[in-house]
Amino acid sequence: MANNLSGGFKAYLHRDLLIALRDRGDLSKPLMFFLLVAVMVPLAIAPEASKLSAIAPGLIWILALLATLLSIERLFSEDYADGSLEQLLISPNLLMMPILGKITAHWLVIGLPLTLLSPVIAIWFSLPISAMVPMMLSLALGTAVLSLIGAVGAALTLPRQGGVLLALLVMPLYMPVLIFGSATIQAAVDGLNWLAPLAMLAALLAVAIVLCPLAISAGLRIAKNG
Amino acid sequence: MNFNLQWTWFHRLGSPRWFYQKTQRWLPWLAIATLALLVTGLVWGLAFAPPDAKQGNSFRIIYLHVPASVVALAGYYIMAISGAVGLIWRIKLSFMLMRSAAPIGAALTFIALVTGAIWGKPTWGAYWVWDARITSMLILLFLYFGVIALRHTYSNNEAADKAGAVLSLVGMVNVPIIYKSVDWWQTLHQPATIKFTGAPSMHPDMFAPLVVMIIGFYSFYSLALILFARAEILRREYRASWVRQLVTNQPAEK
Amino acid sequence: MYFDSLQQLMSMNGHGIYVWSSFAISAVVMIGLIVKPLRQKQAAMKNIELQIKLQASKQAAKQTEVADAPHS
Amino acid sequence: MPTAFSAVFWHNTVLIFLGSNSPLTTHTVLKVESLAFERNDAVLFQPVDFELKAGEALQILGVNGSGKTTLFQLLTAILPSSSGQISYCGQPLSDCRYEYLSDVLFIGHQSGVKAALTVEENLRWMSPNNTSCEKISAALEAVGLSEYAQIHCANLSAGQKRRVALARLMTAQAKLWLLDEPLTSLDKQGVELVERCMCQHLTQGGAILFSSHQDLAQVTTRNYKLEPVVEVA
Repeated sequence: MANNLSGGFKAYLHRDLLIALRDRGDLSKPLMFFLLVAVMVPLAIAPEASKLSAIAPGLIWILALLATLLSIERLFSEDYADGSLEQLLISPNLLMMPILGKITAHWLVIGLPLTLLSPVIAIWFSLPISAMVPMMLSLALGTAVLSLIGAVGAALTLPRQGGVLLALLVMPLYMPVLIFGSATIQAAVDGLNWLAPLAMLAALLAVAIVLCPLAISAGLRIAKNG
Repeated sequence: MNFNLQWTWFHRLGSPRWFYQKTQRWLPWLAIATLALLVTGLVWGLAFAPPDAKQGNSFRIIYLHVPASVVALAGYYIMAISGAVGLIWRIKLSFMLMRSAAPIGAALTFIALVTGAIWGKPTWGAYWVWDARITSMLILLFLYFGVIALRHTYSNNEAADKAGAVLSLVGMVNVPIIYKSVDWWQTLHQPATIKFTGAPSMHPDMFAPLVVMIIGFYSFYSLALILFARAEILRREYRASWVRQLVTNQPAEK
Repeated sequence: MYFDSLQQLMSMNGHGIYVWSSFAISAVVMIGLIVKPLRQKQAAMKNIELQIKLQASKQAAKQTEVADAPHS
Repeated sequence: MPTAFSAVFWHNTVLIFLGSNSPLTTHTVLKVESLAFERNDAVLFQPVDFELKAGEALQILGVNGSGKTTLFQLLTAILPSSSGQISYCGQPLSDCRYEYLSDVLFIGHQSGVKAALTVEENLRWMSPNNTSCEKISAALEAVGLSEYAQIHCANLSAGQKRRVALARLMTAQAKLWLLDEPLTSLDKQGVELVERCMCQHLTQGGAILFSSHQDLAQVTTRNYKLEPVVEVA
């Protein structure tokens, strides 16, 4: 008699997507942030195409990282506040599937739109067209890893909502993703073989999918009695 | 998962009282050993070892930089493992050891970073060089700050300990990934820089003081860890009768 | 000894400033790592003494209450 | 395996023969032995011991802050207990965690209602998968929220959100109910409704463990006083 709460992956994916699509405002903030900061770069640094395309790979990735970080905090905080996290913890099944469901919903709502929006910024930074596909591939894989690792930080800092602490916890863990992500775009821009860093990103994603839910379920149980 | 082991020695090991009394006797010897090791290592390294052919005398900073970074990295693993032991067997003492290991590790990482930066000036002409070793050390410092800062999210000690243990375990998994990816990143951008820790290829009597210094730093780490842990035990076990009795009949004790 | 005079040891032909400054900073941090826990232990001891006195005075107050309660 | 069965059978017949008062039919649903919990290195309440049989309702009494909510979190296996043992139908919790949690309905202080979902979606989410639509609408009817079915819970009052949570009592199929102060912020009519559900659940052989400051005469079989450890410091 496993009730709906332990329905697992599909149930939580469906529910979180429904909730995210219901309040559209919440959805667009990280995307607006992504575009807005991209506009600031040429104003702050230099409009010349040569200068911009030199820093474009790293910059696109830093913007994607910050946009994900901005939105990851609300992954568990609403459930923690209204008590549905308590009901989730009581469900007999392992926490892994519901957690993966919620993170996939978060990725579909934040990560995927970022990836689809990134060509706009690539054009703003006069990135060569050949680098467009590798950039979107690296962002698609990378934002998933960012959501997974960010969810670990969100679960551990649940009792006290402070953006800075979450960033401090999660930033060091984001470094490898940032390195391989921007290296993929840089390799594509230089015409080198960009599959190698992309493969590393996929490996990081595989490791994150397996290990992060363990840390997150432990973090959620700890937060409940924090 | 209250997976409680009946191995008596294992549980006796876990009782804060046994730890407090045992370390009471070890402390003086450990302090003397640490002092002796550090003094001999430093005097030997700074005064007697020959200077490096290329770098001249500024290479002597290696006797502080390398031991600090080695012990700082090992300290992170010690912290994560004692956190894991606390999580699995729910031994409060190992949580206390984890909590004490964090500030010591952060301080040693800070020493490694400062000495590395100062060393960079004479050799490369700039205080900060994005060398792979130094960059990874900087990320390790932020990992330490994360574990220390996490304490304040939780009101009760048990939850704070468990959260710290989970975070340091996540960090432990990530430390090798970070070090390897920073190395890979380094080959991408600056292939031809000298490697900092070219220890084995050094001249024997340059290398000998380094070994003495590394052992000295390890014993310093254990000395500081025991001191921090004892303070932590008194702070958290103040209700226990043995603590009250300890305080009443030796108020004058240092 | 590699250096033949104390003055040379100090200057280490130009690199002395770097070596000795990093030595000084490390020494300060390491001494801090020893002094801080000792001071924390002191504070914990004082705190416990305070509590013991507090408890003793509370018990004493309770005894006096119990003692004169039956008379009134 | 057969020998063990006959031993149990033989044991019961001896019991009946000796006329022991534990009726053969009801078995202990929940048994708690010297349960203790430490928070901030201090023991929260005196070791807890009680037994809950099928068809019984046990009320937990205790002043505010005596650890009632913590006790419920221990019983729902959210918190690991520092010492003591909880067993469900004779088996320790660590062995039968799946069966135990499938059979438990817990309603705490928080209603667990998602603001962005409608009342009906929330109730469907919190009820077992195979609950029919009629049962959902009947439950909403009983708590007086049937005309709010399609309204988002964001614009509902706290009392109404509480009723959505309590509507779960009618759709639940769990045997063991753990209710942490179900009657708070409920009007008279709401209290009667909860009492009716609890009585009906008891007659169907379910067990209830609840904490409340009001005493529900016709429901409670026994109550258990939770003594907090008085902290002198």
